[in-house]
Amino acid sequence: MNDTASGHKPLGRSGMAARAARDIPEGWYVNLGIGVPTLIANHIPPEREVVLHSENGILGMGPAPEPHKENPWLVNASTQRVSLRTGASFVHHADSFAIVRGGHLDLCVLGGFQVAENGDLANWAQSATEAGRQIGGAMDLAVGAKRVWVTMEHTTKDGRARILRRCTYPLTAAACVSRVYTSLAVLDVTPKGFVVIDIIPGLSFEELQARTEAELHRE
Amino acid sequence: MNDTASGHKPLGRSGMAARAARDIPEGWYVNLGIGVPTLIANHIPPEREVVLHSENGILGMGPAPEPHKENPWLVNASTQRVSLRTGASFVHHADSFAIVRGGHLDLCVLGGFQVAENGDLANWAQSATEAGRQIGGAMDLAVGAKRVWVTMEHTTKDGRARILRRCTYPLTAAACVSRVYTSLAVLDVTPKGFVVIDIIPGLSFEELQARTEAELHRE
Amino acid sequence: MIDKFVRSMAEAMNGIRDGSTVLIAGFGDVGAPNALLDGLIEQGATDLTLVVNSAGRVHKPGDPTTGVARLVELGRVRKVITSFIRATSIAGEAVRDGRMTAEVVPQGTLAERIRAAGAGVPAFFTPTGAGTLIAEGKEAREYNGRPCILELALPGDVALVDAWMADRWGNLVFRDSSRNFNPIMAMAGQLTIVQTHHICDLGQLSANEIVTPGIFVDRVLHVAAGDPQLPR
Amino acid sequence: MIDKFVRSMAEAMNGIRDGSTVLIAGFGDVGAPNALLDGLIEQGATDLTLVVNSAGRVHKPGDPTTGVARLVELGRVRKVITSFIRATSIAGEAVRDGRMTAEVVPQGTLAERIRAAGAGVPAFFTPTGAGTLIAEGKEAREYNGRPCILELALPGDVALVDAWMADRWGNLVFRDSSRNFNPIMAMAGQLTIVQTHHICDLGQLSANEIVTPGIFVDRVLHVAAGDPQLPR
Repeated sequence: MNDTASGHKPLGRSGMAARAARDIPEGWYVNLGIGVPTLIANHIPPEREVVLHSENGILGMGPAPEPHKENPWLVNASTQRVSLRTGASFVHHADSFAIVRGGHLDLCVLGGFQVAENGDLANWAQSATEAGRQIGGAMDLAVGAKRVWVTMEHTTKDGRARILRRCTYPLTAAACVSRVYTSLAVLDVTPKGFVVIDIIPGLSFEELQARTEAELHRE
Repeated sequence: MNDTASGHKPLGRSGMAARAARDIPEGWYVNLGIGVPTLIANHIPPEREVVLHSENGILGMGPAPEPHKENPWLVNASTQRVSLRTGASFVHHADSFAIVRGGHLDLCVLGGFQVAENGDLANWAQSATEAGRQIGGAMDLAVGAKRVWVTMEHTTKDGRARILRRCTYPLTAAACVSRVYTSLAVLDVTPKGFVVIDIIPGLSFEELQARTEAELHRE
Repeated sequence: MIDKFVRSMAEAMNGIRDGSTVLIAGFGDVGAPNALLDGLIEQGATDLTLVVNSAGRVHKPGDPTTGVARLVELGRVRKVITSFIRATSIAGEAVRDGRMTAEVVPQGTLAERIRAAGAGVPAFFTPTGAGTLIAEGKEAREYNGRPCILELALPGDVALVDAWMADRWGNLVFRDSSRNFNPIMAMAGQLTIVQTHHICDLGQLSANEIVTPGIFVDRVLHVAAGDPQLPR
Repeated sequence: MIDKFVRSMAEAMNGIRDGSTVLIAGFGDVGAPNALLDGLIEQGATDLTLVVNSAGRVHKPGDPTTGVARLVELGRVRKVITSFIRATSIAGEAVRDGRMTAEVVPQGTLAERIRAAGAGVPAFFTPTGAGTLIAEGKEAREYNGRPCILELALPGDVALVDAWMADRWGNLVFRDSSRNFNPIMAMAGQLTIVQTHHICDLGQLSANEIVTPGIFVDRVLHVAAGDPQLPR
């Protein structure tokens, strides 16, 4: 993961998750999407009461269960076995999405393919004609939560930008993202575009801009 | 209540309720409206399992409680204290009306001011400009239940017809009634209009027609 | 630590503004947040729109006026949205005399509009009310051969809720038929305030039995409200 | 005496017709009516439209094909309505090869459309999907400054449901996160068929704990289905 040219070390999946977890305060109701967002749960200290929501009707999800305490009837939105926090509750799927769509979540964190400077998000398909379509609950979450954060690699594996002036992939939702946690930086989506609020050590603003299609602004 | 001119005895409130109760088979889910319909419950034998629904979120209502078994937290749609049958359940108000509006009730029985030969029902106001408006759940029930029966006096106290070609009062719902139990007869609403399926003893078809504005048909 | 319990009625009512739309749960006296209504009367917010299943019971002369009727009597209510209002009630008289307006809504449409607000559905079609006075001014459309009308979500700035038991996360259960409008109004309130008859430790309510999850609840006040009363 | 228990799979499946729309509950394997799906495969109805949260898991060569994938493999499925279908799944391949069509729907819209069918709401507006491929061909309208699209109710001729415990009235409770689509699909099925892990006497489920009242249930089959499996 070392970017030897500039001497900085991009955050890995766990590093991005940990960085995002720092910014989630006690008392928030939060949905963590599939992938890196799911890892965020591991970085929220147990004593900080953050109530995790899962699309399949759980409020108050806990961490992965200890091996001898697995409950096959209790899975998260990725169908991984999970545990419950004290205070948890179950609802059915329509009520679960009433929570999402009714604006009751303080935050959802989603994975992303692309984010545009107007907050547009693309995270479910790379073209309009893909045979598989894996929308899941992303469109509902992107539209419904009070805040939408995205965690993703700052660029694609072959170095193309994901932080864009306009998304080129099919949208998940328009103008929904408020913040992006990438492997290189934390960016706020503002009326003037992307504002850089954090860069990993060893990387300059200019070096970050060079890896970004959209124009970046200083805080 | 004796109609001395023709020697017949109109059914009273309890008589109408008993007559309607006869026609409700085991296994039906039924909502009984305020007034005479509520009395129907007293005429369904306890061993016949009819599941009574109440708008405020009860399925499986039982009869009025014995005096020492009253539960102040358990009332019917008229806010009278009731009991529960074994097997009863509670739902919230939106789910209760999902039951009504989603077509899940086999039957609702409503009181009526007027019923027209096309099945139109008027049962909530006598003019469009009344100060009070007491709709309650009647419009939902009239539209949503699989069958709508009406129990009412055959004529008004001053002898005006209630079984009409067209309703003159504001409608509760259009073309919703399938059967009417009056103090004098049982009428089915059919594509050709009202069909008489039962008359109280001592009253002829012609005498019934004389008390009815709409044209009556023999079975 | 999440703690939604408030220690006083003043704290429960804090910040309710003039002009608010207030959702008031209950069916008759069962599940009605009467203590919170007393608190709202005391708190002073005015120019209110009240959403309540029944806005006007008959008022017997000599009985103290309480709840919705009292707010109406005090001139604090601009409008009621309700399924039931009697001409002879205090609310009915206020409407007749032009001191207040009333929007009368079929009870199922009322419940569905409230639930829609909580669920993020801004508008929906329903056959209820089509072809009646209720349809006046509303968009009409046929589905499956049945005439339908368009109804709008009905959110509240404030929801007043009565629970049987609550924990510090605001998880709620209701007793018997007191459930009625409480869960859906809790969903639809921007600020949902709960009076609860009993409190319990977190975890005492099982995950499967909780009816209203705390996510819908902002404040919980423990009150000794007693049993619901029958109408006189 | 009301008795919704059926004694055989044949009785449970009786009358399901070719061309039916079948709602299939479950999220992954949790709350999935797998025994009833086996029964449907055996029963033979074809030209089906399946409504199921996830239509296509990856299929490992050598594993037996079951459930939705098996129905697809047998050519019995005309269309799936789903929130999730993988290109590399048996269902995904059937779509690619033109043997089946797929309508892919946001998961919350899917749930809300099913609930709407059960609640008698023929259509509703939602902001989910506005401005995306999902909005193509749909009526659009703004509410509160947000673009919305019109979505239609999604009823089933048949709903296949998995319950934890049931009584002879068809009252149901669910275990933990197996609740998911089961209660709303029970509401939306014209013929709702339940497999239950346990049965109990009427009255053993308390009125306050019942999640799905029997009014939404037509048939209940007691099966020894075992615990849900993790995906391989």
